[in-house]
Amino acid sequence: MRTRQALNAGIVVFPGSNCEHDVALALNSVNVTTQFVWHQSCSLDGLDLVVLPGGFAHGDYLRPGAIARFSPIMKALVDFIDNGGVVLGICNGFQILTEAGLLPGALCKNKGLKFLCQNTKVRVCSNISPFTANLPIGTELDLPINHFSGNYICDTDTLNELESHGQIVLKYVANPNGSLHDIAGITNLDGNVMGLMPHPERACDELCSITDGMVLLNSLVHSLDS
Amino acid sequence: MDYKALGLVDDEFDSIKDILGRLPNNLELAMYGAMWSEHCSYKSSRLHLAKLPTSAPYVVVGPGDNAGIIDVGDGIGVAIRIESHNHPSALEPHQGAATGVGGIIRDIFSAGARPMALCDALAFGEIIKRDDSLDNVLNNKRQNSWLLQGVVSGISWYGNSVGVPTVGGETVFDDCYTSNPLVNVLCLGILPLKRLVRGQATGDGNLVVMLGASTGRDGIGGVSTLASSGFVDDAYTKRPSVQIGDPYEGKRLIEACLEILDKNLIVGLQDLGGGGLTSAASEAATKGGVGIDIDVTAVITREAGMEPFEIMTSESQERMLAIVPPSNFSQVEEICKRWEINLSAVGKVTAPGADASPRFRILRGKETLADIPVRSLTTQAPLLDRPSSPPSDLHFRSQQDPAILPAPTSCGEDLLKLLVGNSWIYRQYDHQLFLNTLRLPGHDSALLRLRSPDILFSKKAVAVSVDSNSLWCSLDPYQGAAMTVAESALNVSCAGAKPLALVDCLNFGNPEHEEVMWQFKEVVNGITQACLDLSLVVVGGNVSFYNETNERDIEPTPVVGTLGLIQSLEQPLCDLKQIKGDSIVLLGELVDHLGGSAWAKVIHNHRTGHLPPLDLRFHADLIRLLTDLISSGIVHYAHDVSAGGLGVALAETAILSGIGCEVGTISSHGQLFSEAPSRVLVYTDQPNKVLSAARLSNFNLGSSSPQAQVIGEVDGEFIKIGNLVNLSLSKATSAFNLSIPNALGETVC
Amino acid sequence: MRFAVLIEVRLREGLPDPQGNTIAQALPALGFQQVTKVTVGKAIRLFVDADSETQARATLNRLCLELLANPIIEETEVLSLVAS
Amino acid sequence: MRFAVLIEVRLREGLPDPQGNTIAQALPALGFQQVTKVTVGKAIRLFVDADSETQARATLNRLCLELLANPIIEETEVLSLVAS
Ligand SMILES: Nc1ncnc2c1ncn2[C@@H]1O[C@H](COP(=O)(O)OP(=O)(O)O)[C@@H](O)[C@H]1O
Ligand SMILES: [Mg+2]
Repeated sequence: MRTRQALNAGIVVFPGSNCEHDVALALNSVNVTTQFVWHQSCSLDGLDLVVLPGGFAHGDYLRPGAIARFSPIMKALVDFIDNGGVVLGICNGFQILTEAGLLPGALCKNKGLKFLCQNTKVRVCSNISPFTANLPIGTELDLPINHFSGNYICDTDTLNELESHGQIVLKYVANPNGSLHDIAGITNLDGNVMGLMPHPERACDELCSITDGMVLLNSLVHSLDS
Repeated sequence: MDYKALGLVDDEFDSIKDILGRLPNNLELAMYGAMWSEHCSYKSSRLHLAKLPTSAPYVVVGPGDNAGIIDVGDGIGVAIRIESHNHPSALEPHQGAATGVGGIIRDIFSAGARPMALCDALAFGEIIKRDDSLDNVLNNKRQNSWLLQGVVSGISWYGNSVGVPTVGGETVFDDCYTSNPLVNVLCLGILPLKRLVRGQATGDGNLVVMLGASTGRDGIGGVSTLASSGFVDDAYTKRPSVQIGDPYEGKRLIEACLEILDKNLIVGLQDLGGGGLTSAASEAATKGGVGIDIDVTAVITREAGMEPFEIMTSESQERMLAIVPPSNFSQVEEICKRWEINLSAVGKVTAPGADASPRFRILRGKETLADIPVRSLTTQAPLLDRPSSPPSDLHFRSQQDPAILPAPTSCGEDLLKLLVGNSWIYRQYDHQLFLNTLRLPGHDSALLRLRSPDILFSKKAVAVSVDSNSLWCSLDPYQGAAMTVAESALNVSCAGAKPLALVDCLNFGNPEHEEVMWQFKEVVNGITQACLDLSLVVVGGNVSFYNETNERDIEPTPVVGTLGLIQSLEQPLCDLKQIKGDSIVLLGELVDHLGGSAWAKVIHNHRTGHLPPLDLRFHADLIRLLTDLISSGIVHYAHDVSAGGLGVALAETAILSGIGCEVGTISSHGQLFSEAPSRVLVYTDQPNKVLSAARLSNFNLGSSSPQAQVIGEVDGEFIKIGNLVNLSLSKATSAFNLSIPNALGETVC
Repeated sequence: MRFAVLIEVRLREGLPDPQGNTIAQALPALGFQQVTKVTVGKAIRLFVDADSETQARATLNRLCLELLANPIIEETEVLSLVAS
Repeated sequence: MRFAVLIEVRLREGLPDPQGNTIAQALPALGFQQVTKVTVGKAIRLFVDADSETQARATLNRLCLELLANPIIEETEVLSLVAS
């Protein structure tokens, strides 16, 4: 049994988000307590972790994340990040973070121009940030993807910086969407903001067959704990 | 206004005059035109549908309301409903299919259930046909491909975005659907039974409130002109009938409505579908035994200058009707504001006078524009007993059995052609949202944990499968329909679930054709018989007539969606990962009968013959035996024998598991490809237990041939079946996975 | 001759444009009160080889009807066509 | 004053355009050999209220940069701006 106080995560809900309950279930299963934070609210006080979940904020109209980045909560999010708070953007959350300029680059439509819901294998390429601090480089994880716009793009300078600072955290073993350098997940320079296209919360339950999402979430919880 | 242009016939116009005691005005005519259309009134089918068995102790709401509701215990209800969107999808596949998804989802949450899963049953003309040399084949193939791609992208777009996973379905290719695809969508919902709400208006003075999107000119006349007549080549003139979906509005509507229901703020909730506001309001009033006044000036319109008849019959998407006690209105308003949902109180519930029947009145401010007895639009709509007679070629159809066809030069090559995997389709659907999907698509049925944010601790699960077989039904609609029900129930039990109830979507040609009506009646009788013998009830359905193109009717296509229950997830479940080294046991007979088989149709374009016999009592025993075997953990996996026969069933399991098989017993192409019903492959490491369980059950009664036998084992990297088939698993796997993308000329990324 | 072409594909009048509406509704909160009535369509650029402008336009007509738009819900307009 | 505006949003040059490519690839089989180099962007129509054209263009500039396009991957062009 843990003796410490449980970590407390806020899950930001935009109109059109749909993975918020799934993220809560997964975080609860690694002993993190969760609360939902409506996109109109202005505070993220008292949270150890903030998750922007998957879904279709504002219907993904115009571009995924294009409207969501203007929500009142985003100002609080910037402050939270500036103060070293840890933020995880999953899928649509990743898209929102890039649109808001909190992560570099952009997510374009999949090369095959189709929505893709399938399991993929990703490889851990960096363990500098808290998200994978406890995972050896080269670890392979089975994680589901579920997106139409997961094709990561950035300019060459940005790419070089991402590579040289260890900001590329996860790469696809077999690229499903045309993503530049097989990128599946990156962090910001400080390492406290991560965006990833795969859904770890969909791989946390024996009954649903794959459980490698637990590996990733446990690693995060472990780093936050210590 | 010309009543004929509204789809009304002379007799109907006369009845309207009788009902009103005067000539109807244009608005009233438009309302009758919508409500008395085939689509809204079920006038050709109602008489026959009444035969279906619909009641059982666990049925809380049967057919007739927005969704069927089943009590699965612990205070949990499961809502289920199926609907077709064939005609809009034929014209604009992406938006047509998308709005079909939106529509069925609204049916589910209007009962107070949270939509938890979708299944889509799709049928298209051929895209895979190999002799593409002929121009018309090529043109058809191009059109069919366009329809397939558009329909799948529409379901993917709307379903994924609205946040309801699409967990299963079926996909059929047959030339009878060229230009007239079938798009049937089933939605499942989950609710605490105490949140159940009906689509009914009650309470004199209660407000009639519209929620959601504004009302535009799109979809006007949708039910009377689009869904209630066939296609001829001028289909383009029907353009305004197609609508545009808005999954983002749909998603916010779900959340807002469920929150309103959780706070117990309304007495009735009804979605706006075919027939628009006219249909929603008159049906709600009929169910509640009240009248309704609607003020068209209060309806939020998208365009200026909309006529009252346009407002009353518009089929704009993403709209709901709530019956709200005035004292709760401000609370409802507040919730809607938070979800950015527009709302407007457009009318009031009125109590009928002591002697008078409830009225449906349309007002413009103080001016009365229409005044109609409510029930004349709904329960008193015309009822037809259309003439019917068997098709003149029925006899011919049952002659010429596929037994006369030459044996394959290579059974392996034929098997490859029958392997059509659907991953190209379901990969485009979010099938995992809510973390309830206990197995990925590709199996006989989808298995879902019953859990939602407000029902977190249930141990129950449901399985669901949608199935159809138009070839069977064209040979013998009665038995074909019974076999469809039997297969659907068996699919559900292959996941270990006990089949409880079904919904049916009856897709037929023009009911004014006597042979179509005959097929329809036979199909309803066949479903009825199968339900009685398999202890199933029908809790909802939909009829889609006028599936015809240039006067050619589609083959009769009843789509059956069966729901089964697993009482506790603590029981063992099927697990494909465990089958390595298992014995393969065939439950049911090894038979050599190719009537109605995919082999005859796909390989030889042979569509005649008689169906193999169906023994429904035996089938019920098989289902019981199978669910017992799974729940006691004796078998690791089960897969029923259906399209493509034993050959395809064996190959599919091998492909899905990644392990080959070696099978002895099968000795002829007839045995390999027969689709005789009531057969299942079970995979087990305890074959003797399976055989003795089969022996102990009633299962063997009345037959001399073995009803359970070990036919092979799971091993290796080949699919080996007797002397007939020796295929490398990798070749079979790529044929299976690539059949659709290859036919579409796509490279898989 | 080769023509550089720009074609607009938009929803037919009378049909709702949920994407445009959603953007329009968000604008005030983003500080763009002065912007209204947004609609979103496609802007397609392409080149067409033809002997004359008339011929080019004939090809484009067919192209719009058969491939670029579904006339049931969309209409098209050639916004520019320039010999290049 | 109210201006009717048409804006094109297109992918930056050099970025892959799968939508355009898909159309381009389908063309020959449909008998459109003469059509080439297809690219697909967005055509956004809207109205903007401003005191002058200059002011209108300033608003549009900001709108394009902040909302209508993601400058990392897209560029915009005001194709027409007409006082209405
Ligand atoms: N249109 C579709 N949408 C989603 N899933 C589909 C679709 N078509 C087929 N599938 C998946 O493929 C599985 C197998 O289909 P099928 O071979 O028709 O099964 P069966 O013969 O057991 O009825 C289905 O259970 C479903 O998971
Ligand atoms: Mg099956």
